[in-house]
Amino acid sequence: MTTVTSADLAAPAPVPRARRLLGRVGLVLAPWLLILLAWYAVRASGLVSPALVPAPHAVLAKFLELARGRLAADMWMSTQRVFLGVALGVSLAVPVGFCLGWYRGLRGLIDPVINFFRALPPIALIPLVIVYFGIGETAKTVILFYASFFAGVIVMYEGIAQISPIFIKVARTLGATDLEIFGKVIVPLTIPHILTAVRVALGVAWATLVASELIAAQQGLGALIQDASAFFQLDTIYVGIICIGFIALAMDLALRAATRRLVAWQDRIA
Amino acid sequence: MTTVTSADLAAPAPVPRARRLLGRVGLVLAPWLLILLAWYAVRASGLVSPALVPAPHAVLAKFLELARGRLAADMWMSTQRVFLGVALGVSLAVPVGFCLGWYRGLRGLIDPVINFFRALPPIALIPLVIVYFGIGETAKTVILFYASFFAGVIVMYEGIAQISPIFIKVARTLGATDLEIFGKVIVPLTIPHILTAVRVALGVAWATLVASELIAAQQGLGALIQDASAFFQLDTIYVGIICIGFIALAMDLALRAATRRLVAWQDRIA
Amino acid sequence: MSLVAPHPDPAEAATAPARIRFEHVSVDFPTARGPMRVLDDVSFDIRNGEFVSIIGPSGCGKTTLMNIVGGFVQPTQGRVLLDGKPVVGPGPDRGVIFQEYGVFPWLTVRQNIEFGLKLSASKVPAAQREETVTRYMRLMGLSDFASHFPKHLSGGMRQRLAIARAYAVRPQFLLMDEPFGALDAQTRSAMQDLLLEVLQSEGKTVLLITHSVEEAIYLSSRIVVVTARPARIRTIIDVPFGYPRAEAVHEDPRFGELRAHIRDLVMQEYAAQARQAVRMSD
Amino acid sequence: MSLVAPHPDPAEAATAPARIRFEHVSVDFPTARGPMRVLDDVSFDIRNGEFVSIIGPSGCGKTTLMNIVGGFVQPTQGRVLLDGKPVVGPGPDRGVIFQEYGVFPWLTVRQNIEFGLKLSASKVPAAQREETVTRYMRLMGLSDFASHFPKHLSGGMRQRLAIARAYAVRPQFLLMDEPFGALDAQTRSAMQDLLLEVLQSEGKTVLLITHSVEEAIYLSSRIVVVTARPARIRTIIDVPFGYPRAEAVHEDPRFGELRAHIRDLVMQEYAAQARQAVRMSD
Amino acid sequence: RTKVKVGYLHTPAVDGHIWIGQQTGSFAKQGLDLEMVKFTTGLELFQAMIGGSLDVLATGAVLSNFPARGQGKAFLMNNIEYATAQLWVREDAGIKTLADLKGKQISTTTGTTAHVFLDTALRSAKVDPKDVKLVNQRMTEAVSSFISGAVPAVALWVPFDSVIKKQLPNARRLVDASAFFPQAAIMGGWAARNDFYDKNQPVIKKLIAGWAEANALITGKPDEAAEMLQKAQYQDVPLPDFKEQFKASKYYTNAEWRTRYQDGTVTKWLQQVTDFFVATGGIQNAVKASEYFDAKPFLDTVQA
Ligand SMILES: Nc1ncnc2c1ncn2[C@@H]1O[C@H](COP(=O)(O)OP(=O)(O)OP(=O)(O)O)[C@@H](O)[C@H]1O
Ligand SMILES: Nc1ncnc2c1ncn2[C@@H]1O[C@H](COP(=O)(O)OP(=O)(O)OP(=O)(O)O)[C@@H](O)[C@H]1O
Ligand SMILES: [Mg+2]
Ligand SMILES: [Mg+2]
Repeated sequence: MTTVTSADLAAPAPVPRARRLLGRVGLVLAPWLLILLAWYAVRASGLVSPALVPAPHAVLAKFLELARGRLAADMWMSTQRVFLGVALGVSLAVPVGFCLGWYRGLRGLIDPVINFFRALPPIALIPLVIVYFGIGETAKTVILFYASFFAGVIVMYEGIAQISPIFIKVARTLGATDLEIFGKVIVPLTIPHILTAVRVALGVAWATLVASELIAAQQGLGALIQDASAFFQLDTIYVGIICIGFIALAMDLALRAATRRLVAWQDRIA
Repeated sequence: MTTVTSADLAAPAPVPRARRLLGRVGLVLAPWLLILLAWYAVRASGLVSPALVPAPHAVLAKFLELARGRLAADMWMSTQRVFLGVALGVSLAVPVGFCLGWYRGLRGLIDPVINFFRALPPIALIPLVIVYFGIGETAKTVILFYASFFAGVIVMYEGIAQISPIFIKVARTLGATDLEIFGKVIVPLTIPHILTAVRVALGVAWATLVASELIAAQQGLGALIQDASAFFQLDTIYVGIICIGFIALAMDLALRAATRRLVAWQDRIA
Repeated sequence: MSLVAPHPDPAEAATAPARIRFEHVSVDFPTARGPMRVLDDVSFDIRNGEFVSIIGPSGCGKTTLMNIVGGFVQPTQGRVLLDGKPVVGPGPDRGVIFQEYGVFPWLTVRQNIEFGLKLSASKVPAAQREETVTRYMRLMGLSDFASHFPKHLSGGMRQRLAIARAYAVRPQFLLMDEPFGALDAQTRSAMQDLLLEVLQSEGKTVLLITHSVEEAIYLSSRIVVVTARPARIRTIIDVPFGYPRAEAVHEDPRFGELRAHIRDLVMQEYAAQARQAVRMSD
Repeated sequence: MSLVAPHPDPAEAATAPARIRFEHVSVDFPTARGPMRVLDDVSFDIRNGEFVSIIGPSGCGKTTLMNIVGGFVQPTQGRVLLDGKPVVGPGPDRGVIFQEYGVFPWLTVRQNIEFGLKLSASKVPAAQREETVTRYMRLMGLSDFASHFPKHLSGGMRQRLAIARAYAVRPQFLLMDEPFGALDAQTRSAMQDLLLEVLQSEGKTVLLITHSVEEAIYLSSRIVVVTARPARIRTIIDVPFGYPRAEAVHEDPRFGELRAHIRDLVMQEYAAQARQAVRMSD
Repeated sequence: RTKVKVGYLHTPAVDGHIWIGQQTGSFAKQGLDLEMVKFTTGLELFQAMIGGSLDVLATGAVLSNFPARGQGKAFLMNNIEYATAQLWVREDAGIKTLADLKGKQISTTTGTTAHVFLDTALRSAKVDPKDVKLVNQRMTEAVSSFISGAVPAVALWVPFDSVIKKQLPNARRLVDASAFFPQAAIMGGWAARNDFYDKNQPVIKKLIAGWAEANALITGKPDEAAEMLQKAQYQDVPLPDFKEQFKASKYYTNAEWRTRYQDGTVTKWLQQVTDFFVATGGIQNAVKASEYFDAKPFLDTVQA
């Protein structure tokens, strides 16, 4: 049913389409402009040493400079690693979350182990990963996989646990096996949770990227940031951070656009 | 209604209470023993240099040694920081998640900004944090707060968005204001999501601990791990990691025990 | 007042001010195959203290009609006026009992009923709250379940809980969507009598959606029969019994006549809808 | 067969093998104030091809009774035998229509009906699937809504969807919990006739929970009247009409008598439950 | 008593003087109360100082980096990284000379003493640093990679060599920083926040005076100093190991430093490292060592 939330009711009187579009674009840009303004203000205020906060235009200049060089490759490598790590992590988190929610015995057995491991800092794990996986791509993917899996599994488990039993009951009376219940009831019903899990995992994976690229990365935004850190190149660090933010944002938007159809069945408030 | 899941139906024939308890304890311990065994096996196999993987008993010895010294203080400091960071982070994530789910206009405005910032690596933020918050406790808490908030807000937003509109409709017809809907409908209805958010945030915060204690931490498990890294003291690193894991596990268990009552109303499969 | 009278003329009825006025209301819902008309040019008035029932085949648009008055759905065309002002959203003046109950699963029975009374908009003084809740729990036969969560209630008990919650805040308007559908005949008739008592003592304007012709006749002052989807007004029938009303009207010969007449109308509508025969044989 | 006969003796009925047998079934639900008895020593048999209706006041324990046969609730005492074997869990032999429907919100109307047919346990050959789904959509008046999600259906349409889904897999047993409660009188009677046709052509054993005495008489071979909570068997009544059954039985004088008798019984039970008077005046 | 906030990295070469001074009370004697804050990397250390959280700091080779960006004044040298920076190769890697490193992977932590040393070493053998595959890792990871065989060579600083000696007895130390001394030297030392330095010359001098007393002990009685330090701050490291590590860096007496401050040797060495950072780290408009390093307070305080 069409829900009328307060936001709707407070909707402004109709305005021409073009002007509305313009208005919307303006609205989307507004917070970014505000941040940019604040950034300049901080520098201008003299509250912090300008040596510690590069000017936005300096960062932009550095961006343009890097864009002509390594940046594209860095972005590509990092995006690829994050994508792979999250894809693998969530693919495993879904069935594991299901098993945890479904098999009470297994839950008692595995749950503590998961809660133990998911808190371990990726940074602290790097030595172990090097020992077992070397310093190649595998090692970096393993770290991102680790972070994504544990971020995702808890969202999945909680999502699955909250499923209303009626649907399982119905499926049983229609003859569904455990596997069919998983594939045809739990999975579709937890699609929204899977999406949440992916979104959380994406965020966590990007945030873990720098740590993962502590393992001997020649390329990647994390490597870029670290190389720059070693030489105190603040403008490059900012370029790296901002690139991470925008790629993550783009991935998030793409994810939601691609999956909007998947949750069309849900009666939700937003 | 009482749900009978496959796990119930496959329940074993009744056995004496004492033996069952024993069996359960055994079951809970089993995976840990398995991990311990695997650990010894890795060492014994000779596949990796034993220099890179300390023996469990060596780690235990180091633990006992440290326990007589700095360890208690380290654990206490870290726990405190994580607790504070998560408490603040989630406290903010709940109302922000609500606003995102509730006010469509605000969502378009703020959502991209949140998705941008939540991907930024805490490690990369350290310079900024030092600049703005110095090197005291505040700085460390800010990093953990940052990580918790952004991990929590997305879970909250998705949870709130999935609320069935019927409850909001009912509340409106009973005369609830926006604020009352938030406090009396959204919050209780999202308690399960809040718990998920807290659990995710706890995991993320612990995982971010080492990064946060890169900022001039004299005490804390992250500091312990880093100090040990500087001298390649693998056994101490392991002690630190394992302590983090177990404290996180304990916090998780405590959280769930404390809040089990809060979700008693839910008809859920687990 | 004639026994079975299609509503004469909207203009004529408008002499008494309408509390709820439907003005050429149409609703289209978007579907994959383009917009689907659900309500089509519905116009009628409900005056103060009136009890109007809506009867029509399943899926015709009754709930949609009620949702417009409730402020949950906005008409595609036309408008609904509430005391002369267009409806802009839901409000505590209009108590709604939803077809799917909407009891709050996180609150106990007592807390569900108390919910509206504890809001800032509540007109029930705090001192009286406890008494109101206790009384409604008793009236609904829920006293033994005061601290149960809805998941531990039977279907009928949930429905009674939704009724109690709506009554407790004493709204001026009651919008009820098949409120007694999950109750056994006896509980249902007790609930009907209770509703009549509430009307008598609190003076409400009621819009009731029901599938029971008897219920409509027993309770209403007017009955609106709507057509199959898209719902149009087929006819509006005045019920020739006054208030207070007693069980005895069931025995009144006019009751039987009216019932037969309405059944016939509804049957025609149903048949129109079900041109595609509901027969297994073909 | 006597017109209104309490079931003679369980031992006597047992000559034909029971397909569903309740053996001293009791159920207690844990509550804050200790266990609450909901079913109390219920024993009766349902033989092959029988259509048994359960009637009793709201909240007495009917759904619980059905849930035991369905395999969703385990009795505290006693047991339920299905073809001689104790029920250990749900299964596709027993089709269930739940009081709260349980339509799958993530599937369209078509996919909901198709769900059971696509499972590995399905006895409907793939080739026939399409035809079955289309037929049930037509029979339920849902053809125009094939690709709608349940959130866009009216209450009655959701209920019809649940019915179609259960029928489509052709279970041996049908357990129906107020399956027609949200339907208008005409749709309801069409559904009743459809059910009779299904029984005729497929030969099922049915347990129906209903609040409508007419419906129980029109459809059943036996009617079990249960007491107020805790539900005990008040009496079991044989319905004196054979199958196939036609609308005409409504006019049979025995129909009226039976209805009056059952109403009386239920009324007594209701009164017992509602010692706490449902009156506002006090 | 004057409070001074001091940031430091926890290695004997960097914090040795401080702790000995604290223990013998040489700073207290000057009326200084040092508030010690430990850091793990030079980056955070400098940022904390620029941000105003620290007044002065003690660090390693990066002393020539940040001040060259106009942030902080160097005014005091602790030591020379003599044998503390080392290049190790695995025996199975077939690397016999520096020239063999061409095309090989070498792990190190960029921007640190080890990196500066590696750069010097490669250039000395006419190997362009661009011709090796530099693998940037934190030192723990670099050593782990080396031990596990993921990289054939590592440029490290003590005490990480002891791990390798213990675990890979066959690994070879190809060269250490002492080989390039005194043509090139990497120094560790102290820097102060610009405004602090300008406004608190007396405090700076007191710091130097306190430091000089500790330095006298270290150069005069190195064994005693090492034992003191080990007992107070490095219990984790066995005493013999610690002594060896301690001796790996070169400590000048106060008089020796004085000559080198005076004749510009210190400035030259700093400039060499700064040149490295300019080339590798892309510092624009780098400040010359002669500008960011001020020998005057030392020369004023420590008399011949
Ligand atoms: N949000 C929506 N989007 C699309 N179609 C809708 C929506 N809500 C309702 N409908 C359709 O509108 C029609 C009328 O629905 P409504 O719920 O008003 O029927 P109703 O008269 O209340 O039926 P019932 O007696 O079965 O409850 C139905 O065909 C339904 O599928
Ligand atoms: N899981 C449960 N825990 C506790 N009490 C329960 C539970 N399930 C049902 N009950 C209680 O058992 C009683 C019978 O419930 P049941 O759903 O069987 O009633 P019913 O006869 O189907 O009623 P209705 O006609 O209203 O659907 C009710 O009082 C209900 O509160
Ligand atoms: Mg409806
Ligand atoms: Mg029921």
